[in-house]
Amino acid sequence: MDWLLQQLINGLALGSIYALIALGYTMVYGVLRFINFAHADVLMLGAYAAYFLAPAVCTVFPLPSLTGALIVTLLSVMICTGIGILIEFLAYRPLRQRPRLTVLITAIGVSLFIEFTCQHKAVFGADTKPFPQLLPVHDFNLGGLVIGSNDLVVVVTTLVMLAALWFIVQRTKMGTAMRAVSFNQQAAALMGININRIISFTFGLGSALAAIAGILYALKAPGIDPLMGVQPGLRAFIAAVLGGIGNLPGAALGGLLLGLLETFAGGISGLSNYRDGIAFAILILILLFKPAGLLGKATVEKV
Amino acid sequence: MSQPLLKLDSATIRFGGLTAVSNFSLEVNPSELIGLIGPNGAGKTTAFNMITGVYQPTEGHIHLNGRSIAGVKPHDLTRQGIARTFQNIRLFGSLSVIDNVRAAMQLHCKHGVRASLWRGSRFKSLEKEVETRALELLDIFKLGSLRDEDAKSLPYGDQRRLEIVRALATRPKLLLLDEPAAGMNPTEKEELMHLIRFIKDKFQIAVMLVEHDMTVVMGICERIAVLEYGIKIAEGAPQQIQRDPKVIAAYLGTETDKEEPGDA
Amino acid sequence: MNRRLLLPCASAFVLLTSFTGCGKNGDGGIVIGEFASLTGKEATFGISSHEGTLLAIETLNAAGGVLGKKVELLTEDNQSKAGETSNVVNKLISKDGAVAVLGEVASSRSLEAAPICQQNGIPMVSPASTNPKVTETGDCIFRVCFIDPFQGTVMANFVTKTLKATKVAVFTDVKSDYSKGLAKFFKEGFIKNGGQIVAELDFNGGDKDFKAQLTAIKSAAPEAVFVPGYYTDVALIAIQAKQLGLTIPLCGGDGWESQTLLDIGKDAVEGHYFSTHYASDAASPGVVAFVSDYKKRFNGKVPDAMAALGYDSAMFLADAIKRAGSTDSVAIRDALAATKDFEAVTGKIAINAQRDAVKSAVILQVKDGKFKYLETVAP
Amino acid sequence: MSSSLNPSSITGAKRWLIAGVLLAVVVSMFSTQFNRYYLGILVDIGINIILAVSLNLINGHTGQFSLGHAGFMAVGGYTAAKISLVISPMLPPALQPVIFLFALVAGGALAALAGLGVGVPSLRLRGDYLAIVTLGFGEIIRVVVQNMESVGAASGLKGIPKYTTLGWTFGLAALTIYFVSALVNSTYGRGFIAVSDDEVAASSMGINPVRYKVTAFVTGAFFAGIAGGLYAHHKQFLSPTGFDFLKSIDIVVMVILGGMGRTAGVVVAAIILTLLPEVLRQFSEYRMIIYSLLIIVLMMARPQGLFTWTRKKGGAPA
Repeated sequence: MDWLLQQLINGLALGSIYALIALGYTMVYGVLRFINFAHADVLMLGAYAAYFLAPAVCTVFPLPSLTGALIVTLLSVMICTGIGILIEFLAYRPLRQRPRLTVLITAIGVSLFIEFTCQHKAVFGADTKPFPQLLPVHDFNLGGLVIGSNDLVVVVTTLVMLAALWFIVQRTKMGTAMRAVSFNQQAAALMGININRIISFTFGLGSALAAIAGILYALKAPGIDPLMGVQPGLRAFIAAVLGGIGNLPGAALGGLLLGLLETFAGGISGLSNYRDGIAFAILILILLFKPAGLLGKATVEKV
Repeated sequence: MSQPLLKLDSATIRFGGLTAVSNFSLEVNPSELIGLIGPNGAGKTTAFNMITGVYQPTEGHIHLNGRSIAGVKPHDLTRQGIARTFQNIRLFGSLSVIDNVRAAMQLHCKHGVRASLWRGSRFKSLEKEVETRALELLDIFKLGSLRDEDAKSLPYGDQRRLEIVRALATRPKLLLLDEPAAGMNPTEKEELMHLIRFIKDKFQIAVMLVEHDMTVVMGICERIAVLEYGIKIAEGAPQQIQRDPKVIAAYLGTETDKEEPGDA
Repeated sequence: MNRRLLLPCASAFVLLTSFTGCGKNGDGGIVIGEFASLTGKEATFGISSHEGTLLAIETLNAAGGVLGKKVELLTEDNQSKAGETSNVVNKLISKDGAVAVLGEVASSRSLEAAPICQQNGIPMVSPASTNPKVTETGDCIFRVCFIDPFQGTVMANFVTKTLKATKVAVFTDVKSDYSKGLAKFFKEGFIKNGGQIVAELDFNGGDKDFKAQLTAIKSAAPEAVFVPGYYTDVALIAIQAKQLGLTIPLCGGDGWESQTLLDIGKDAVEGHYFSTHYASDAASPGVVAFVSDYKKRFNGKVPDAMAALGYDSAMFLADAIKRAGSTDSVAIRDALAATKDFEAVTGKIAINAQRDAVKSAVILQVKDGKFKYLETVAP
Repeated sequence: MSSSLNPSSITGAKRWLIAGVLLAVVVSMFSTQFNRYYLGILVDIGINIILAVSLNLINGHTGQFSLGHAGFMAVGGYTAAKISLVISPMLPPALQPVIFLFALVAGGALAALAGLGVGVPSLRLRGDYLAIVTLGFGEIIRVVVQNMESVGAASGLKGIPKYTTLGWTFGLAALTIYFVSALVNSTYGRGFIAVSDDEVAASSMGINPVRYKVTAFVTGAFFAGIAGGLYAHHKQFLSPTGFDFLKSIDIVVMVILGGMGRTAGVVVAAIILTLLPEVLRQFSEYRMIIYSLLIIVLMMARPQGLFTWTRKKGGAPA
């Protein structure tokens, strides 16, 4: 029984990370209808930004501490927001009117470019770097069950981010504009909405989410390398599709579901070696029955 | 009386809570020219989509030649003799004019994968035959000289006609035309009316037509059905329809000459 | 110009320019080829071993070269990608005229190179591929490291005798042939010693979350866990094991050895054990000289096992060339096969009939943030 | 090559096929004279041509989006390798070509079966969803292979006999090009392009999109399987990591660079993209950076592909 509960905790912690990353994927998709493959790499850049900032911040606010961690995170978020806006401006904006496939391939190209550039020894190098401890850790021991403080931070952050995003999208003027752009770009432009500004904002927001996810991910597994984003990125992407891409609660649901399933599969001897394939198998199964994902709306093509 | 070619029996379709077409009954006889009219959003195109198998009716039945078409896929219905054009032209953009027609002719091709790969003399003669027939059709519609143009580069009126040629290439018994006169000027409309009558006589097929332009509908249709909010409110000869108070109230009286693009 | 013509012309030009490059064989040096994963997923290992090799070649040339000639090292990167190695090795042999080939750490890529070297009759020395299959390809393939059956048995004996454990869990990286091989031989040895494997779980190299498997391992209540993985994964495994309250010793193989294990794992890796090729804190003069030279050459970096093996592979090859007295491939091959008591940084090497190095292993423990030498196990 | 869509190219297509096969046979007779490095690259080119042309049928002509071509290649490669590893010791060496042919075809057949498995979900999905599902299939295949001890699992399958020659490779490449262009350049085959242009319109014209899509996936997978078999008997060693997502991307880039649906362009792209890494070898640390930049720049400057020209107008009726 303990075993099962512990796995439940592990799964929720892992799933929350996936959910957090999936939120970024799904939001950009919701507005722009394309998969931003580079999201996973912005996540990596977020972690590296924190890695390089931490020693500097440490001189003023000793780490690990909550204030220090918040400042490091804030700075990384700012850097990544800039990077995200820059990526959109340089790589995606010129392709705004092109077929989605072109943009998808470009996104893959951007992702590979960031990965290989960062692996170059003049940039970060391919080796794994130890990620500094930003937050004080404490493991809560509840009669055989262990809950790490990092995991709690992840779960809480994901919930807060989900709520904040939902608020931005549904309750603010910016969010209304985002939804308008998502619905029909041309019509939105005719209504006086500055499309470029909205899209830049969306990318900035998505990249900010990626930076936060990157730092949390690095806290959970404190060894960072230029390819660290690939695997969680792919999983989070699956989670986003699973939940119905473009749908915020769907991304969170998909992430949690995937985290739980992977954890339970991973804990079973003989099944743990198929862990990489399980996520995809589930995705394919679900898409066969619900082609628009769990919470996605099926669209009927107009004839 | 002979069996009707197409028979709709209380066909109903709902999307979520919205009933797009309700209890629609209609018979189309072979070699008949029938019009389907109604205000915007009345469910005309939806009715077309039910007849061509794109949508499945939620209730009711549709019979083609006395056989139910429930669950039959669009491409199989084409095989059974229904062909159509689209309100928003849907040509094969990356194919040339003649290839658009040839693509539609593959339905009745006697040579398939194996012949295509072997490319023997039989394949060549059959390909030749397909090409000749496609050209014949194109020539009827004065498109023969444009055979190698990209379909998407044609002027609007030519694209509409090419869509009709493509539909005819499937050798239909019933041809559904979705707003063929949309965007045409009066001269072109006049030509179109001749053309539709000519098609009906030459190919001996039934034509069903959704159209907003009353001149066209009243001018060529032998019988007209009127839909409003998905319900058939009248059916009869053009003169009858013009006099029908319900139709006048719903449609003719107020909107006779208005162009209405973007009907769904 | 006609666009249809432009194309074939352009491609023909590309073909020509790329195919007419000639071999760099002219200046009379001894050409030794090296293939390594300098970029890509396993670049860390490849770079270490490459730096060791580079140091060896520079040392040799500073001392006047081999047989009075300079040694020219041609290094090609295979990007840690399957399918790339064969092109690279073909190039080194056929285009550049290498008399022998050095490489590489990962067994799967050494296995890809081996048939090519064998067919060309060019001797190949792998620095650190421990999978037994590598040298089975043919009589031209050698290695300077011990093989997994030996290392697995060494750890099995250590766990049984020194740790006095009877119930052990095994946690394998299924993505890595190295890890799977080592796990297999450890299990065989441990069961032969009368031990019991209470749990067998797998991870994929590069995973960041191991809690699912570690929770399962914890519930099986073993006395030690054998984790034959690479240091990046092992450090995270140790951290998460500690979080879950799994306080038993973790044991592993040579893939653990890197400063990064200590940097990432910090106090979580304290007290764990692993077997490896050499101890950088050993007092033997060869090791001391190597460590200080390496530090001098590479900005104070402490050489890990891969660097030491990379160094050894080049020195071992140079020794054979000297003994052969010529750069003829057959002569070099025969000299390599006849190697006995070669004093390498990683210990005394003798080549056996399978062309594997027979040498001792050392067991290290992480203590006070350092690798501490524990014992040497002779073959 | 026969990418122009008029029947007069039919005889041309066959001539190309015969010329290709003959050239391959002749060249292969002299292949021992060649430098092995160049020989190896030539074989790589041939294999990549097969992969790109077969993917072009799925992604280009039929307008699907598959990111799992490496998976089909893996199925074919492993099957063929296992067959020749098991059978070749039992039969005299004279039968080697027969064994090889059988192994290749069997590999292709099994890959085609996998293609059927991917083709079926493709009926309900499109665009990004289809891309991610095919990517998933590729990954699942890789994970399954990685856990199959009978094919060497993670440590790879070694000792595969070296059967692949220039003759085999280019003979089969010529056959693939012929097969795909002959299939598409016919009244039957225009259905592929029709489905790609407008599925709804195609089905209203009596073209069964399901059948065309599945045919494209099965055929494409079959040839990818053949390419996998050639690859296995060329490299003589297979490991699951060689068939990952990046390999699929490589093939997709060839198709896009060449121009979706343009066989000749895709062939040229396959040649250039195989040579490019070799040319850039001395800049190996910048190679992948250049490669990824190339993708981005290409998509901005020429998304229709580098090697596309407008279709010949007014082609002579046969």
